[in-house]
Amino acid sequence: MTPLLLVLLTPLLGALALGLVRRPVVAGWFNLGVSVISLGGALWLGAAVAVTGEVSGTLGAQLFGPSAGLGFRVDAFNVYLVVLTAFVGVTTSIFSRPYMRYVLEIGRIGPRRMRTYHSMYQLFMFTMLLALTTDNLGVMWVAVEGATLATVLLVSLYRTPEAVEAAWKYFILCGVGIALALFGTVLTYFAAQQVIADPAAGLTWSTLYANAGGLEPAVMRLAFVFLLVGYGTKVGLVPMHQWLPDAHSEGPTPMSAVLSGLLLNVALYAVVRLKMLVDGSLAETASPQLAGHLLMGFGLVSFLVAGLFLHRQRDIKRMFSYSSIEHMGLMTFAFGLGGPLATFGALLHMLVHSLTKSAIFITVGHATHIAGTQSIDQIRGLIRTQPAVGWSLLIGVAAIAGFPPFGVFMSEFLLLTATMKSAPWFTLALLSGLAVAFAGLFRHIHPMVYGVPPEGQQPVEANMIPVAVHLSLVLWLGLAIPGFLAGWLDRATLLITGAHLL
Amino acid sequence: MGNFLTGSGWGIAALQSLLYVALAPLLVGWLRKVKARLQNRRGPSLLQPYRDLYKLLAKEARVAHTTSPLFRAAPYIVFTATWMAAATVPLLVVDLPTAAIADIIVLVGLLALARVFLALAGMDVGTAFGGMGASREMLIGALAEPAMLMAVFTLAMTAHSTNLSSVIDHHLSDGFVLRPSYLFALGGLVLVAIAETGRIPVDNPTTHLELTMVHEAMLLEYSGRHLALMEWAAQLKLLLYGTLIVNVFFPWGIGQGLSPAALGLGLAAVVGKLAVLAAVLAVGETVLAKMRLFRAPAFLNLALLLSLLGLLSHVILEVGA
Amino acid sequence: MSLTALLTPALSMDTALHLAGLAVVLALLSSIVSLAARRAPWVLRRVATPLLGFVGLAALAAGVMALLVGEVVSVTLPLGLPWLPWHIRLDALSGFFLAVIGVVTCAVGIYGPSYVRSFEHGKDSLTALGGFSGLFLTGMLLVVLADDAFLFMVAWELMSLSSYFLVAFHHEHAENRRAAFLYLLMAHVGGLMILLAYGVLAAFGDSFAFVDLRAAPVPAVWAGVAFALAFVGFGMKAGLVPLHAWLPEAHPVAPSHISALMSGVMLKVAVYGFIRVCFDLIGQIQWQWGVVVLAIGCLSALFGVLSALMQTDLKRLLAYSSVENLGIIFIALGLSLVFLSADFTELGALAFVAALYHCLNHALFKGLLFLGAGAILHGTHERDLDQMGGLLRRMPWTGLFFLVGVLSISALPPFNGFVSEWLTFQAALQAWQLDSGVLRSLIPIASAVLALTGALVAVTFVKVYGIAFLGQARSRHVRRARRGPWGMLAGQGLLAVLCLALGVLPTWVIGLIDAVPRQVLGDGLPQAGAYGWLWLTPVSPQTASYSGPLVVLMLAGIGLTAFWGLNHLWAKGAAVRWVHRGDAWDCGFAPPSPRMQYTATSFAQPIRRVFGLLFQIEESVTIQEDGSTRHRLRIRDRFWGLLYLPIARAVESSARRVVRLQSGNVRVYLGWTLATLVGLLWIIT
Amino acid sequence: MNLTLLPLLQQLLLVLAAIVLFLSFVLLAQVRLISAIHAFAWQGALVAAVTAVVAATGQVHHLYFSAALTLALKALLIPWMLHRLTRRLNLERHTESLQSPALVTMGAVALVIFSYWLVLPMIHAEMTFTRNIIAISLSVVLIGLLMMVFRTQAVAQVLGFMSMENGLFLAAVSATDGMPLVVELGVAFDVLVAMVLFGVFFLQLRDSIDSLDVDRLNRLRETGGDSQ
Repeated sequence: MTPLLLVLLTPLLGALALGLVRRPVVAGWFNLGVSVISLGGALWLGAAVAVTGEVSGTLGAQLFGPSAGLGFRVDAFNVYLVVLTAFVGVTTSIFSRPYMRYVLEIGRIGPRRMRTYHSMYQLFMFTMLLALTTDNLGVMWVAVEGATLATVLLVSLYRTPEAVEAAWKYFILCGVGIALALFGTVLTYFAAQQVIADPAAGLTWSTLYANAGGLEPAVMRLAFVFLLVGYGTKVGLVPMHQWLPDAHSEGPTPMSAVLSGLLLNVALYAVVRLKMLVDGSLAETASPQLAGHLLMGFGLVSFLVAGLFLHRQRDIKRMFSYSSIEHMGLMTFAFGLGGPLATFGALLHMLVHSLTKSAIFITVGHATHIAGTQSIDQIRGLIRTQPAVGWSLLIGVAAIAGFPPFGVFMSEFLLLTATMKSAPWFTLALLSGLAVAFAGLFRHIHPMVYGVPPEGQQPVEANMIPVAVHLSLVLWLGLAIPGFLAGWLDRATLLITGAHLL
Repeated sequence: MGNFLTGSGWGIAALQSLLYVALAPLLVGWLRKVKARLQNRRGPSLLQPYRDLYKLLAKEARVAHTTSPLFRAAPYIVFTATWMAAATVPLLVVDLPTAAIADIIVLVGLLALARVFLALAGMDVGTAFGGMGASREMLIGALAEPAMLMAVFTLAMTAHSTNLSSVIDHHLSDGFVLRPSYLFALGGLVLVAIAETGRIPVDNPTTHLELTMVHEAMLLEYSGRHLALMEWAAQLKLLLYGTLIVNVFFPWGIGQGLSPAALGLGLAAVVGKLAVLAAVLAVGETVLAKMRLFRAPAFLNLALLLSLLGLLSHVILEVGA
Repeated sequence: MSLTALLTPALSMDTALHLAGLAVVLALLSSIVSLAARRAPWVLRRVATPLLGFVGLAALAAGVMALLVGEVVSVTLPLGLPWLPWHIRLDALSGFFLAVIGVVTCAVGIYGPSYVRSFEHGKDSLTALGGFSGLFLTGMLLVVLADDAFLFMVAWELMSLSSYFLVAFHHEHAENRRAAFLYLLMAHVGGLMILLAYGVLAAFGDSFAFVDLRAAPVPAVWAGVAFALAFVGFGMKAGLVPLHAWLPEAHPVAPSHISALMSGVMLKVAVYGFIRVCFDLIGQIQWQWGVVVLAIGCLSALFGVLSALMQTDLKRLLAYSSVENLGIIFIALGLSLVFLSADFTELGALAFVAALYHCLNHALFKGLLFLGAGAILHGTHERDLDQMGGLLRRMPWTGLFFLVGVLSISALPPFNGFVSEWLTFQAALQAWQLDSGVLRSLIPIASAVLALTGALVAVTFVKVYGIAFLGQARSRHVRRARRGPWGMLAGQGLLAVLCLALGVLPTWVIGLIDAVPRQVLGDGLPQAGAYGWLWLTPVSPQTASYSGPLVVLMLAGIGLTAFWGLNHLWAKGAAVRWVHRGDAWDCGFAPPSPRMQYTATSFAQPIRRVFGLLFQIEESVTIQEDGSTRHRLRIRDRFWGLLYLPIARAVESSARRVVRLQSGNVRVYLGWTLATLVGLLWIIT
Repeated sequence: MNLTLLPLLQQLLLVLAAIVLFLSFVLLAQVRLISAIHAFAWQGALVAAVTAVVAATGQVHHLYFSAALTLALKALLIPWMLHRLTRRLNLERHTESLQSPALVTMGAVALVIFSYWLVLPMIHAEMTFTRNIIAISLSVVLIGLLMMVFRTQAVAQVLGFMSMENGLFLAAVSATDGMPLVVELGVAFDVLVAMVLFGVFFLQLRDSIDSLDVDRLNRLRETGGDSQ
């Protein structure tokens, strides 16, 4: 339990403390320190899970009684996301320190809002980690809603009309989505009450999963639709995705990195956990694959539509947020497809996408800093002005577009293979989608990184270490998946699909 | 092939090659003579081409300032390549080693080599006419070469060999067979020969109007022995095509052994056949007028079509199944 | 890899594999060393680029050794997916292509150092040039060595990606960026197709290892699907029409020694992939495939050469000519497929060897020509033929080597291009053995196209050589062209000598290549050297024979005799001055000036009129106010309008439609949520 | 389901649920903002009453606590906050008319029928009571969403959102006897924070676009103007 407490309490306490730290410079370092400690906790937790296979327990059992406390369950599936979240949290806070200082210097925000920023940063980390580790569907809902609340102020941090608008849309759409998810949760609870004696355990995922076969299929079906639309909004599935590009493009760039890299993962994680329940419940009915099919449909539509969106972008951050939608669509599709291969691929894709996308957003932060604008038309000649930024952006985009030897290729290879085995005709759609998205990305990237920079464009002070670390990791994952990670993902695959891949 | 490679075979081959060089001007002389007669002129002597060559060889060669060494090397290459090509066509007897060195495809290749150098030499001077001649020559060559290959492929497929000796052997052993494919191939080959040797109606070897010239335009800057070699090569080419046509399509009379009698008969036969062919050509040239340049592609397309029809009628009508 | 194993002179597959490994390591090393070029620009010239030469040498040695030994060796590396480690395998086929890669790389390694020197003062990143060159080679070597689909794809895309960066090297020009974009896009799509082809095979096999793919019991229909996908994928990389659009854009804009590698070698890697997948992995060949390959090959050959003829940009012309040559290679491969499907293994092997031979030849002469173009670019900063002229006198050695390249590519005896074309014709002429009448009549048409192509190539390259090297300079900077450094000349010279050697000694080369069809098809060309090394008799001595050495001997003998006889013997007899320099004849008008010469455009005019239908030609003549006339000519690829633009427009218009989803009104967004919810609820009940 | 067979408390429950649904319609159609807030407050109070009744029928003690919580939050605190905000934003007299109220109301009716149709196959016959309550709460949720779609006023949208929450709460309480306490506390806390944030945003919105008309939030969009 100690590592778990470390993972959860560090950001929570950090958030409270950061709310009090007045000096922005100190706050930046403090933020980094907090993130590092949570990463330490996450690694510890990971090690513990690697040894025992699963860590579960109840927090606050003394307070509310054994069944009413906050149940936790950390297994192979979520622990790697916990580590990933904590890791990206650290690298992003490395980037965020100088970047936010620059934002402060140019006067876009004042010291007070800086405090909000740091505090909310850690609060956001806390909610995500909570959503990942909790075993209680209700708490998970609370945490995801909490993540929305924590970030909504960050989106409007700059207080420009666009930022406020984006935040409002984000708030309303995700609020509605999350409300629908709550309805789904209620329905699940309702179904659980028919089979589970202890009412307090009715939202405990482990218990539900153990009794999934007994859950009323009609209720679960209904519940899943609500949960899918609800959490799907948060994942950014088309046509509920509209908040996503707005929120990503108007918030501070470190926020975009964690939103794209982490929050979407968490929402997808929730969807997959719930799908596992629904699959158990529907196994005996006429349409056992219903949840999978819905996911496939949403995934494919998101994937294709987002790819087309890429072609008509004017704002660099919006563009990459569409790319996130595209990749979330791909993962959703893969989880929907089911089967060990697709699931393994999707899990891997979650990992590499997070790493790559947050690296890209960090680079984009520097790029917009150099050009002084987010407008694609005005970002030019990055390679000439600052080769490190230009090349990072180019290589990052090549990686996210699925070029080997980067890890995204590895996971896309697995996904395509799995698709070809179980649903060959979808491969065509996937392929054309990949090509369209690829063209969409590169047609914009090209003029930005190449060519002659405009007069007077100067290099900026940039810390490329996070980017380099992320991209090297992605490269490593593309060349070889280390044994422990493969074993880990395989155990997660076993959890989700009931079958080993290796 | 093994039976080709004998010592006497090499000797006869050398002799035959020399005979080509020796006879080439004569064929042109004969052609001019017949043509003159048809035009009610007496015409120059049969030996006039020899005299022309001698005169050119004895004159000094003038070379433009603007040329590169390639200009001076080209006549030798063109002459050699053409001669080499000619040497592979059986003139008197079959089964000579030269035929084994190079088959019909190589023959076409060698002629192409000569053409390329001719065109390059034309462009080397840097005048408008050289380039014009080269451009036109290459156009004609580009269209004639496939037609020629198709025509000889018809023969090669019938004989199951691209070796000219084997082809002729095959015909002789089959006796007289009326093949539709040969009719087309012969037509195609004749058209190609006319185009390639620069005869009317594609080109006019005696023209002196620069704008209508093809072959002559490339030679404008040549003089002395260089010009002699170029002219000689052109005459060789005419003889080559003539021999190819008469000996492949009408092989009768050609020697099949290396005995003096066979050689003599072969010589007599080929001279006779060539004389007739040249007479026919002269008649043709007398009644036809030179075409515009852009009619030439149509002419050559006809040749290609004929050759292709020959090949197709071979695989469809003659192989069976 | 132990050093002792390297030093052991014994010819063995293990040594070959070690050499190949050494080549890969050296290529990576060259890439890594280039990182230092940012601080010390000389690293690229003194270390990284010469290292490429050693990469080439190692690859060449490995390849030749593999061909000589003719066995198979494989290892597994602890990289890649947990259940699919990287499989490496060296057999005759990989060996052959290793040798192809090696020989051109070797020349590039010699040529490159002097060439990259000119970039040292430019703005473009030398690190990128050196680093990606090394990676590019690594990718190509690994593609050839890969023995599982995953490593193959990784290496393949590494090759594409790094060459893309090289294409984008001079990125300040918008058209270069566009070329790079188009290249990368098409490479990506092609890569996905290939991946799919492997996927289809793997669906019936146990894993993605080639061993399992080979053993997979694929039903005929799916084999056909896999073939089609592989053909499209590899054809895209090989630049087959109509998937060629990227090639003439991308190849010319890379630095010339890279263009040589891209055109000379990378396209061959695509051929390798096609052979590996279709001949080796799928295995059960159907005659329809042969016909398709033949048809596409013909189309590419003809269209490629005609497009090349229309160009005035030298490197672009060479790139189009690569399309044509790949067409010829695929014609031969198509023939091979047809024969194999009818169980004429020996004839299949003949056509196969012709294809391989042409691969090697094309690598040599296209490499040579691109290096020559690079030398011209280096000496004159000019790529436009219409500005050139008279370079033979300014750059005699480059001119000589280029001439060898021109003669080789035009398939003229006794150079190497002729041999492979001759072999292809020989294979085509065996069509009479086939049972199917349709095939019997199709193959002659293919050979007619091949013949026409060959003749048009000659036209094209007469144009190139005549315009660039002969005549008089058409611009001032060309008049002042500089002779290239020795390193550059040596690189070209090596390839030129090889072009001649491969034309003269085909028997030896075929003896080496023979191991490939024996391994892949199970039958070789036992007859090819039956009469000793002098005589090449691919089918049987009665059918056809060619003796390169004797042709050369006789050509040289007669030519030299004539020259010596006329210039010395004859000259002594007649007392005249034998060569007199003078002005060219001016026809009695103004003296000839360089502007009166035929240009590249005017040279091609007759052919343009004959084959005009294949192109979109816009030609106009306007009379200016001062009375002078201005001629405008624009030739465009018809396939742009037929294939590429419609796709681009479709994507654009659907994108325009799709963005309406993002209308900006939050109520509409909520409406979408509501509609989705209601719709889904409706669906599930 | 025979109404007469049900215990009195359950009959009461049905009546209360019906009024909650009615109030949703009122919210949907109400043109005056202040009145809408009042209607919302009443709805919250009714949900609290439902909770209390359920607690009484089922002897579920922690539900009394949630009833109190709901009453405090939904019926008092949030309406009060909204009230204060409207006054601060000078919106007391604000009225807003739907574009075609009849159509929207018909749509809401359709949603009610749809909800009922949806839950029909759901449950074994003996639980029809619960099923029907779920249908009602589902309708309240959907009508809340519908309201958000058709109201252009930010405050009205928030009302719609909160009314959705009411529907959720109704479902949670009546169908399942309430959620575990931790969850309920968490949900309540989230709703409260959301309301505070909404308040913040009203002010920010007014500062940035001088109005609370959400239709004027249309700077961020992809359409209009070519990207290239």
